[in-house]
Amino acid sequence: MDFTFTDEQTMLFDMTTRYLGNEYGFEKRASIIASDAGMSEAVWRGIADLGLLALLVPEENGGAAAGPVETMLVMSAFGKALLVEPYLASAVVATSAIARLGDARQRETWLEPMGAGDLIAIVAHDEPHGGATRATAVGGGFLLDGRKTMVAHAGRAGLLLVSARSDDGAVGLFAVDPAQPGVKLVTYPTVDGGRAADVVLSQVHVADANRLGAGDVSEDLAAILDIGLAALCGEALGVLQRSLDATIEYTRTRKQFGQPIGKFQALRHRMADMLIHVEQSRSMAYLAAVRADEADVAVRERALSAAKVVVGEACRFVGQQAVQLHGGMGVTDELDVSHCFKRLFAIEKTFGSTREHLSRFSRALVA
Amino acid sequence: MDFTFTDEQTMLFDMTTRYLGNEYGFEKRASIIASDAGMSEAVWRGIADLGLLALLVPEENGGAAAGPVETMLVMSAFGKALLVEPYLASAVVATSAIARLGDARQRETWLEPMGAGDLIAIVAHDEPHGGATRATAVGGGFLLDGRKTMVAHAGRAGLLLVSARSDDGAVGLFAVDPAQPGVKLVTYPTVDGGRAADVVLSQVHVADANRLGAGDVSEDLAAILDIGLAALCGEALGVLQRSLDATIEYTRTRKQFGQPIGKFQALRHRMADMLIHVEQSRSMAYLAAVRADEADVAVRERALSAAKVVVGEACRFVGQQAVQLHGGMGVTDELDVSHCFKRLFAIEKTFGSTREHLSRFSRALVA
Amino acid sequence: MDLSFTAEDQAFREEVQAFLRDHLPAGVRHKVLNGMHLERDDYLAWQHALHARGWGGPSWPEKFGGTGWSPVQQYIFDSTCSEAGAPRLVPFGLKMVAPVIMAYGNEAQHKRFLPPILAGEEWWCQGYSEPGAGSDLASLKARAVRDGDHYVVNGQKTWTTLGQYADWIFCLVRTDPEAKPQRGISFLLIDMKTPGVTVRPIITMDGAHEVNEVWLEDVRVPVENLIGEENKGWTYAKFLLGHERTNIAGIGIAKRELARLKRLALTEVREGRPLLEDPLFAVQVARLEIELTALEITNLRVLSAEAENRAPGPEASILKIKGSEIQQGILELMTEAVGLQALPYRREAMGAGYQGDYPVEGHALTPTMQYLNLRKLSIYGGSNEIQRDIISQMILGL
Amino acid sequence: MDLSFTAEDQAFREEVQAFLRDHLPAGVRHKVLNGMHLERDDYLAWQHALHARGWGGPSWPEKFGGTGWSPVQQYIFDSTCSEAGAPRLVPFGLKMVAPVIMAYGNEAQHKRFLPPILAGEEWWCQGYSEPGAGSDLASLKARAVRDGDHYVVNGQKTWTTLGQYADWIFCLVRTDPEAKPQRGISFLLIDMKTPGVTVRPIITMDGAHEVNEVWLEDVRVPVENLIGEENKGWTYAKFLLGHERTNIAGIGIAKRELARLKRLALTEVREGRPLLEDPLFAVQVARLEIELTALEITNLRVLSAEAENRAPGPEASILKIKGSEIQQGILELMTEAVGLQALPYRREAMGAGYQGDYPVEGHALTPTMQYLNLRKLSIYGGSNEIQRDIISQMILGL
Repeated sequence: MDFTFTDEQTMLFDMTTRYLGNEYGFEKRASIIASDAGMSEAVWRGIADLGLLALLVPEENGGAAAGPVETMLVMSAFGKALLVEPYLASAVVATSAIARLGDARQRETWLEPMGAGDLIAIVAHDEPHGGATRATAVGGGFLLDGRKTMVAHAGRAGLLLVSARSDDGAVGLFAVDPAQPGVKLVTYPTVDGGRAADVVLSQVHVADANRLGAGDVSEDLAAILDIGLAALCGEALGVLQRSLDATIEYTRTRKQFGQPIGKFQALRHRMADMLIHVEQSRSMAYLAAVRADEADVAVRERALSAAKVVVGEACRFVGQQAVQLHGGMGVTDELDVSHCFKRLFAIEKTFGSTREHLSRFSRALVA
Repeated sequence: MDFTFTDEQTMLFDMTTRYLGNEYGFEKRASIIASDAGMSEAVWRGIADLGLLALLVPEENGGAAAGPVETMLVMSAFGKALLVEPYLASAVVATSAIARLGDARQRETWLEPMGAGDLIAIVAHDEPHGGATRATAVGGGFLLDGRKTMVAHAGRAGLLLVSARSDDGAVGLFAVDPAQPGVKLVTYPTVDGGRAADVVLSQVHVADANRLGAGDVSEDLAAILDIGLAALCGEALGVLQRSLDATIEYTRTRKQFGQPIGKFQALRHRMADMLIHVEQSRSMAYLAAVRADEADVAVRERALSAAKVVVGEACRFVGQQAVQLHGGMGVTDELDVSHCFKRLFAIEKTFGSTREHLSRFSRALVA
Repeated sequence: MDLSFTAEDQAFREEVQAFLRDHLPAGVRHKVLNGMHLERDDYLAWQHALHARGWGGPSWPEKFGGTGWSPVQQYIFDSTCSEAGAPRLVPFGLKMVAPVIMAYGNEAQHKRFLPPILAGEEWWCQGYSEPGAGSDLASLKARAVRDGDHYVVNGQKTWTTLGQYADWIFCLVRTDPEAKPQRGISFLLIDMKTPGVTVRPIITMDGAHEVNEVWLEDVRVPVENLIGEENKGWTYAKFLLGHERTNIAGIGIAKRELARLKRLALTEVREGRPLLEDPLFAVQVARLEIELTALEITNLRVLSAEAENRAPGPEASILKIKGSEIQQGILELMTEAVGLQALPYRREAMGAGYQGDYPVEGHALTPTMQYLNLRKLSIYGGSNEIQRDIISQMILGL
Repeated sequence: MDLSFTAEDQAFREEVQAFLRDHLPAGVRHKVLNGMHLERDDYLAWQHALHARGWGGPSWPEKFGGTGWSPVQQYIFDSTCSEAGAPRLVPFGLKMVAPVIMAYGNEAQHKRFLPPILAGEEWWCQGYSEPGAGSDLASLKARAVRDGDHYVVNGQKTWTTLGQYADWIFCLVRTDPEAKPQRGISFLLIDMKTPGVTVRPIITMDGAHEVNEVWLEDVRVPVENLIGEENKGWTYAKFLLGHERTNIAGIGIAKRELARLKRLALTEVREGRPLLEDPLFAVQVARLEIELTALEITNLRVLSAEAENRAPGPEASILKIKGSEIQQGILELMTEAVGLQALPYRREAMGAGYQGDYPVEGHALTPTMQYLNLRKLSIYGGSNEIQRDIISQMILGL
């Protein structure tokens, strides 16, 4: 049992934090999210130069072959900075997908430029309720039809990895160039300052060589998404901590009735409860990182659902109370607390909501 | 819309409260619950003399033919005094059962002595999980077999009204003399200072004349138990108010760190939340009383389930917080707060728990 | 005791419903029922319709052109309108400054100011809060110095709701800086067109422009626009805050939004079943509906006490706390009902005539923005923490 | 980072499990696993078994006959024992007064007092709280006046857990009434057989006799029973309170009770299905299990910090708050699982050999009494309100 981080891990975290401290202040971020692109190419290049985009890339493809613990640390730093660039989507989820399912040629073709910052790849998996993306086998490949939703920064991606179900019921993962015929993107900002799109696919042709893996890859996809979920818990930690820090700072300085409002016992106890949520979330983010690549699926799913429930409840409580204790200032766009609130709101709904994971965990009690 | 009580109703409440103030102090109650009988014959006679036992008895049987609102008022006074005598079981539930299902002879035979305080009758309905009481038709009557549980003060009852299912699936209600052959009582105290028994029935013969109603009386029984539930909500109100009053009084006088603990903001806010629970419960006790004899079953059940949920949550929150704010003294047998806590605990579980009513209400959302 | 409305009240309710059917503009109703953004003209259209019917002042006495309705009738009117999808009545003129003008203004002020409020011809806003004076209002700093027939006002007001539409602002200003905090405050009516008045938007986290800062720089206000006596403004301010509390529970709004939540949860499908059949989701809806049922009765109890001239008192704090929690809870659950569709941010979908290429129906796009917007409910009008202080001090005597 | 135990720790855990299989008395184990009442001899039997194995002082350094285990080993030992159904180690001697005697007592005191604690030969109880001094301990009033070679003690202590079994009591007494509240307090060891010591039961709401009042009337205590220096007792008291916090989260106990809850919810049937399949019940069990998982890791993090000699500090308050809430929640849910059978009150079913005519198995009768008893968890050892004060002041710096 060991809760310490290696020197390399600590350096990684410090380096990331230092970079963001210099390059990702509140004003800078505000200008990024207000821009047309909704992300900064300079920042993307900057984190590529730090080696962060290649963190999960295998060594033979020029990467660091690091794991979920390193990812958690980096993500917590990104969370604290409220980074909107698609690190989670490209450098964690898509990178893991290609590393796990891609053949040698696919890995070489995509992972090297991804790690270098020259290619952004995004897994397009979620569908609007009732939507179902189909893959129909044709000579030498497949035709994809359907609709995907909330595909992060799809408008900037050079590669989409689209999940689709074949006639035989097997789920496959298909590499699609967003510029190819039959692909239409409906782009939009997201509530937390990000960008995403619905991806509409009409008779989109994918050659056999651009299919990742063989047969049904549902279980692989679930494992890949769980790596994303563990990373998301790490990010949540950073946002939660920033929300609490901002609230403590605000209530220390804001005065009402002749004293700082942080002196009022009811507010102090509320902040104590916020801290408890943050610390319990920290414990579960650690657990999620350690179990993210666990081979026993039932053990992995149990741990990750439990983590998402604790983190999700914290997102809700800490987010709402941070705004509440900031009073009127809390609901404005001007302070970072409302931006934290919106990111926590989105995290709670991503990779399955608290209710959905609680339900999965509950059902497993009698399994 | 009118939330005022008639002069008669107000007098009824004041009279009951005054009587209990004189006759049912904390010490007196302590000696009653410590006695073998677990109830006071003098008090039973006293509330009979006030006319309270005949409140729900029809006029032709010498009663006041009053309704759920009067019952709620009297029960709230009993709740405030933590009365342990079987008023709810005999004067509300059994009286309503006989008045609704009994024929003229049965009503005359039983209701008059019940109203006068000379007969205690108790409905024996609940069964241990998995238990099922059966009624087998024999010449001129029925044979009952089975087991009933938590039958209040069965050891003192002169008449048991036992629900049982016939071979044809119909539920009947049968009058049984506890002293008759085949009836065995396993008596015990209850956690809230009351007395109850399991009633074990082996080939207990009931003549046709002692069956109440004809055919299946399930719906009547449900209606009768709902009258009991509405009365229980009234009782809860009294116990809740006493718990809050005791807590305010205690925190006003108990000093720590040089000031009354009631001055601490976190405790003040807790008591504000207790008050909100009490007031929301009061509203729902009113609703329960008004809907207790509603003809539309769906409307009645919705309202009563909603009332039990609000009251049940209040029982839990107010009970637990009252003890908590009393500190160490709260967990002793010495102050009334722990006795309130135990009665609130029992109320939460009686006539269906919060979870059960919440579940019924939830399912009806899509019905 | 009787929880049902009298036959008269019931007839009144039906009269209101009939009026709503005929006179609530369909476009406005559509916006309200779908959680969309209301413009100035939406509010005014409704006020004009009410005024034409003689219902412009539902809470006003007849002598000022109001309806003279009892508290119960006002409640029926408010909740029936809200349930049917009418916009709220903009309170700053009708429910805030008007009662102060009626109670403490002179006859000239009655004549000048009340009729345009009733007719929806002049829009008012509130100048109470300042950056350093929120819950602790008595610490306000805006100064008014007498100069002949005028006061010269300097200061900054904030959280001025819909101030961008306003013709007039009522302000608390300090006229005697030497006096104790609660003395030395006066109540002034200021024309927003006066030179030196500047309105600057505050953008809230839902991206809306609903509140403002109002800067007052050497603003000259005629002394006839002083309400009552100089330095007695605190009395009028407290009177106003008492009036602000009517309909504070928002029962009608909550019923409307709860019905919308249920519609949503019946159309949203998860694993082949309506979401409302998911026991964990249904129980959350049930809890809110049950709490709302209880609060409605609590609200009627308070009204009933008011009708008998027993003061409603700090019970209003209960209505504020539970009412805001229930409304916030309903919107939060709506965002949960729509799942990932809660995350796209399409502010344009909040307006009329949205025909975007994003095919999800309007219903999935508005709950998140409303949820964000409604965080204010537990903060403004006396935060829920302040309300708990009031309860513990006034009711419990602690 | 690695959340699994090392191979060494794992081997140690298995060693403890093997010992438990062989040496935990079956009758004691049965009582613990079914929530029944433990007698003096039950506790002592277990302490004697541990002592015979050399494990009498799991938290003691080797030089005093303890095991010298690391915090992690102590945690493994405690939680493994609790999960297997061992009784808790009575803390008043082993974990409370012993560390104080070790740290501040003289050699004679070491020799006199420590060995009988280890061997389970002398039972200690605590004389801290007084009727007027609970959370605010420094306001205690018991007086000790020097009279030759003795102190003469007068006063009243309360909440003395299991004092009816005790041979000795350690007391905080005021030796300088003129000094400021926290000065002028001394730490005395008092033989319960001394004339003038009277123990009176306090019956708690579950009907149990677990706590007591201890009256001290002209009790003569030899000066050699003073720990450390006169008037420095507050220092020792605070040291003790720091030690009391070890294993404060009760993870092992909570795991044992959670397993019992799940067994219960699988055997209890509602509408033909195990209660654990009822989604609304299952979700409550799931929440507790998830919270417990998180708390276990938080506890291990605190231990890990301790192992590196980083002070555990006020994080212990988090363990206290969540640990007590989880344990209370589990018992509350057990009472819900048994339905109406939670209401019969059969105290005799808490003891060994209950063969009553009430046919419901023991499991249905004990949860209610435990639930009532455990209300104390959020009150004693520094109430959860005090813990939140500590967190906000010490960690958050508010």
